[in-house]
Amino acid sequence: MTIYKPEVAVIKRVEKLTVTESLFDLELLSGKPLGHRPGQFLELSIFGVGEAPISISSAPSDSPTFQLCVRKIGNVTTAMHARKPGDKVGIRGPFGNGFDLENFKGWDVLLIGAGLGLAPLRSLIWAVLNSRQDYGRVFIIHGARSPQLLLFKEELREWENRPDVEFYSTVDVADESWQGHVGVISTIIPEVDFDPEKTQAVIVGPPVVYKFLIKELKNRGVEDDHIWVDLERKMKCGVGKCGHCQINNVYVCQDGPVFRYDRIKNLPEAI
Amino acid sequence: MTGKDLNIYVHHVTRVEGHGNILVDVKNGELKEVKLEIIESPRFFEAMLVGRRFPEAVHIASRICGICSISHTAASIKAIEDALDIKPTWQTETLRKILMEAEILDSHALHSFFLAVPDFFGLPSVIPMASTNPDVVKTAINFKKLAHEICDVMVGRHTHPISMVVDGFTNLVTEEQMAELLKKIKAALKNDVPKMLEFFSRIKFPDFERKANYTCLVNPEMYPFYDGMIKSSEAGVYRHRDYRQKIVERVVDHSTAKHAFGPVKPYMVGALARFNTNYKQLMPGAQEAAKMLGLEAPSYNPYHITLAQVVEIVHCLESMSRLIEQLLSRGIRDERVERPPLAGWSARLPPAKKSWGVGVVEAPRGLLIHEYRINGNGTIDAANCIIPTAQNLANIEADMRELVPQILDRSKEEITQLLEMLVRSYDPCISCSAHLLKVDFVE
Amino acid sequence: MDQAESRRGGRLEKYLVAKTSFLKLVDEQIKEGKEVVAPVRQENQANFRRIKSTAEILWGGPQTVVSAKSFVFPPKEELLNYETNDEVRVQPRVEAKPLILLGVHSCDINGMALLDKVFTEKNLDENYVKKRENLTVIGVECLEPCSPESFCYRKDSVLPWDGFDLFLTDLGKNFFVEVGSAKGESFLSGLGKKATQADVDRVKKIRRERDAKFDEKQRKLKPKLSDLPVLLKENYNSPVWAERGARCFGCGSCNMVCPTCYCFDVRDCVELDLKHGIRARWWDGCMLTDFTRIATGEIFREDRGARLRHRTYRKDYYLFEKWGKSFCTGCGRCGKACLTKVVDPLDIANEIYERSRSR
Amino acid sequence: MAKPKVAFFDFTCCEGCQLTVLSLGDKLLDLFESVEVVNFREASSYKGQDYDIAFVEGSIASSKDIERIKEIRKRAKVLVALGACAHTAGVNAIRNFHNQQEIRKMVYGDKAWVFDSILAQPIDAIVRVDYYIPECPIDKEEFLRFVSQLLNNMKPFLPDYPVCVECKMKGNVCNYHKPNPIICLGPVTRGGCGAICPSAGNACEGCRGLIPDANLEAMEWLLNEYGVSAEDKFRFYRMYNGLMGMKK
Ligand SMILES: Cc1cc2nc3c(=O)[nH]c(=O)nc-3n(C[C@H](O)[C@H](O)[C@H](O)COP(=O)(O)OP(=O)(O)OC[C@H]3O[C@@H](n4cnc5c(N)ncnc54)[C@H](O)[C@@H]3O)c2cc1C
Ligand code: SF4
Ligand code: SF4
Ligand code: SF4
Repeated sequence: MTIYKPEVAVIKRVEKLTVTESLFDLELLSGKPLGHRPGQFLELSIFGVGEAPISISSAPSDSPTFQLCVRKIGNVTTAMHARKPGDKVGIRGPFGNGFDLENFKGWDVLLIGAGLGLAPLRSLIWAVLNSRQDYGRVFIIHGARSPQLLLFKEELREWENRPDVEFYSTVDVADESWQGHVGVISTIIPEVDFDPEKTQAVIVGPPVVYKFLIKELKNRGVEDDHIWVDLERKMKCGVGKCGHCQINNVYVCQDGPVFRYDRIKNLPEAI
Repeated sequence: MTGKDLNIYVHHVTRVEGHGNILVDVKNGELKEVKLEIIESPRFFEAMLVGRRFPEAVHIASRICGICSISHTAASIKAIEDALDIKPTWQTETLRKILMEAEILDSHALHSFFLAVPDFFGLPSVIPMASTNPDVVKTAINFKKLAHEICDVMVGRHTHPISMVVDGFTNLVTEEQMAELLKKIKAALKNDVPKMLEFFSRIKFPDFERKANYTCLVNPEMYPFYDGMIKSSEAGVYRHRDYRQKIVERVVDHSTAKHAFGPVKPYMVGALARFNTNYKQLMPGAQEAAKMLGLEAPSYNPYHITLAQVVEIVHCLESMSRLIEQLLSRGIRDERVERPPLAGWSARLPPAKKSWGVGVVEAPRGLLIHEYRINGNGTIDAANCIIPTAQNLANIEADMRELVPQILDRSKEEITQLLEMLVRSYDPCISCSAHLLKVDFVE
Repeated sequence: MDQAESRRGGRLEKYLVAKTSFLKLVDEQIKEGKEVVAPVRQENQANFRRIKSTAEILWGGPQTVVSAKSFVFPPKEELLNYETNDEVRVQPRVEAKPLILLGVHSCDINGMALLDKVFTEKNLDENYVKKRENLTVIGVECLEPCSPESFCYRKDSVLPWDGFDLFLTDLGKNFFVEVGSAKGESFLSGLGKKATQADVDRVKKIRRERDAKFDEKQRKLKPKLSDLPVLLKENYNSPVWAERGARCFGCGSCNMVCPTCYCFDVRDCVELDLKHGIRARWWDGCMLTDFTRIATGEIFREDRGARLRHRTYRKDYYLFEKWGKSFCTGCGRCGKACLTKVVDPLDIANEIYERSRSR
Repeated sequence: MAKPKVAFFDFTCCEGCQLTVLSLGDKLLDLFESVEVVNFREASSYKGQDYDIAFVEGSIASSKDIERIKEIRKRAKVLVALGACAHTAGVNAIRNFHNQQEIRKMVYGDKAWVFDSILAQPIDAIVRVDYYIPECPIDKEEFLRFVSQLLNNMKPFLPDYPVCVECKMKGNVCNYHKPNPIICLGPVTRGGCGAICPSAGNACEGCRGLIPDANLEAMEWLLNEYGVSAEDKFRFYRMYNGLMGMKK
């Protein structure tokens, strides 16, 4: 057993979410639970094609099944989209630190997911909602480029309808079907009625959004050490050797992908 | 027989290297026109060499042809060495001889098995034979693999050799590597040659004879590919530097490749010309092979070029073994220290120099001549290259002219087939000569 | 040397062995079929190659083009092979066979000692570790600088800190042999005699002289070695990076030759049947454009200056700070390999130091 | 899954790349197993006009060529430029720097007018090219990797790093460091050949084309350091990268 040998996992179910994203339910062939934390990721192997880091999108409580939400963009992700239930793929991990729920217990939590960022955030959302009593107010803020690109539409509706969740949603560009807020995700922050003193904020999204969202949160008075970000970099090994994911002196795959903002704000390469 | 009209036009003859068309026009039983059109876009290599320093010229010259790039490299190097008055060492020349023979092996294996054989099985290509005659295909692949390995080890690669340069090699094979190659060559002689001979002795070649003028290198020491005087049935034996008086090139309208005459009549170069001329110098196994194949010297049947190639495959394997054994018995020395080969940007002209030189070798398809004029900075001022296929073109047309009336009673398909096979048997390399062939019958 | 001694919690054995008998021992091992790799001359430089006799060995300079790391972390290394018919069969590949690495200079021994740290930290890398365990490292002391580019003395790397099995010092007729491990001890198979205090003193004297010579001949490092992390940290925005970056090819030569660069790429290769294949890692380099390029096309460290800074920071700041040792052992290979003369870590440190003082 | 239909076409070139395919050895049989070769004039008389993947070798060098390549583009789902001549116009581009009338005369004398010829151009000067397999001639391993990745629905891997990377992996003494330095285009030329020329003791002549972000300013600096004349530079840049020399 080396750190580079994947375990075989079986695809149980595939659900198409949008034109480019699908949700895959998997289980390890061994039947063992994956044992992950929200916010952790896997190295997904398609043999003959390669490996790619993918966040675990489901909450640990769904074990032994776990879910990956994959956007079709390159070799591995395209090959994954060609797989059907019953097909076997390789899995290494879980890797990375993930979210430590202890940091949020007793706090109001503001969970911001931009675009595909909702995929990893979803594992945290469900972990929080599954022990809802441990937290104060729960805010979920989601943004997508257009209504067609919304992920997990049913769950979005469920969260929206839950009395114990304050839900906000926006699209960059609307169509007729869209009744809600229009504008990039950072424009929604001023409308959210949260108490900066009591809130831990989590941001997950593509590289471009962090700068703007952090600025908005700080405008509202959220302290740096109450902001959490989930960063993405190129990765080849996932285990802190290959060097690709380094941001100055931190390794995204070892020290992250989840970082408390005050700990990386001085890293010029981070945000 | 009287009154037959026939118009054949074969567009892009296949299984030859490059592009050419065959055109035959018979009116009222009378042969009006026979042409081998060469329609490859002209490449202007002679012009491309002008203004280049001599070490670069060698690498550009190699790109004239992907199948006989070692021959072009050798001819280019020899022309430069002739101009600069450089006499390479015995070791360098021996290594070059081995490389030339490896190229002959590869090229002949490609032609005889992959390009010529399918005709005798009524197949469009060798691809279906991979399942019908796997053994034969395997044998051919083995020969090609061996030839490639020899070149890879010795000069970096087979197509467009890298370390074969003026006055030596930029990278030298080791004795271990040569010994390893020797083992493999001997294994091929033992295992693959009998299979090849058995296979080819069963093939029936078309009957057709036309005595041609045969031209090739001659050398008292060995069956020559790398070095020798030129011998022509029309012009006799002469030195390489005199080729301009003996070979006349003419531009013809229907061909982007020039036609060559020696000096008046068409002539044939290549495996059969060499076989007919130098038969006695073939290695014993090769002579034996010729007997098995029923090929006697001289043979005036141009379809026998393929058989002569098979004989040369055997000869090259034997000759390479002998050359490697000689090399190993003397030991391979790294001569680069005392005698740095002339390669790369920093290569400077040696002091003694003539202004022009000629290099002649036997490429797989026959006599290959490069001639350069070099100026004081080591830059090429003028270049002339005479390619084997260009020399054969006029002779192919002469063959066709004699053949067509003999077979006019056959069906158009058969005639076309025999003409294509004739052209193919010359193994024309059209990208060399400019590029290939098409047969068109006009009825 | 003293560090290794203290790390092992005791004194290392030291012997005096006649050169001829030591070399004979190695030649016998070769005859028995053991694989021995040592620096041999290659054109006007050198390289590690498998040798057939100790006569081939090039002792001292010039430096080998590529460091000894290739034997623990090869340019291309298979990690897995697999077969995907009905069942998926995945075989991890860990190739390691005993190898004697002879004539290794301190900069490379220290390089391996540093790699030992990163490859065993947290997620132990078996592919590296198994090769490392199979290696017998016999170092040799440099008594002359091996190249004009080297600056090992400035990086406290003229002697190995750790990571060798035997270490030889040329005393003319004899080798002074320091044992670094039990494997080294058994390799010696009782050859020679224990070194006396006089021998030890003699070596000490040689080393003092050598230090003086190196101090004179090797280029100076203007800042203090231990100040490098802070110096670099304070000069993140120095114009040095952009200026040197403008002339950098981004060719990665500096990464390839370095004894402590260990980044890699992982790719799959599959047969035409699409069923059999391998996964392998190749050397990669932080100076190459693609190093941080992701599927969406974004490049996180786009300009060459920033990449050059990252490379320099890894050696003399990030990893230095983390492990307490500079990750540049001063072998000088990168400075030599860099055709446009931009990467030399000593030059960079000096330039930054000068510029920050004149500010 | 049906085997994809594959066709090979050649334009102005030495056909060394097609020959490299025919010289794949045992892998040639695997290739015939995994694809259906419908057009391969060099090796086959069968001229299929229905194909998925077209491998195109050679440069465009006559007006007839232009028509032919457009036709091929129309039929092919995937068009691959095979080798340097198709990729950068290769050595054929050398002639573009000569006076065209003069060179025709030089070769064909007063019959020069008979022949249709235009400046040598890469395939993508005329039609869209989906993928490139560079090098003169192509590398067997790279070709096989390309085909298997294409069959596997992948974007084929083409290194963006320069030749120096593989040259160093091989442990070569750099051409610039030899006692008689050899001018080498390795630092700006796309890797993937295994540094085959430097490893055989020669310069990298740039046959794989420039890397996307080649630092030509650094190249200038380097060549000036070695005292290379402008004339030598241009000649060298123009072995395979005609356009590169024209930039300056
Ligand atoms: C921690 C982390 C979590 C991620 N979670 C998800 C997720 O849940 N869903 C999802 O669809 N995508 C996710 N991504 C992005 C995803 O990894 C890339 O889109 C994917 O690697 C593309 O691989 P490919 O083989 O399809 O593309 P190619 O471009 O063919 O990839 C080549 C290689 O480059 C590397 N690479 C390329 N892009 C990226 C990237 N953006 N990030 C990291 N490595 C990259 C990979 O090692 C990959 O093997 C995540 C990335 C990271 C770092
Ligand atoms: S950074 Fe340069 S000098 Fe330092 S160890 Fe690496 S290659 Fe040697
Ligand atoms: S610093 Fe020098 S050696 Fe390193 S990538 Fe740049 S040019 Fe190449
Ligand atoms: S020889 Fe050429 S390719 Fe090799 S390292 Fe030197 S410059 Fe780069």
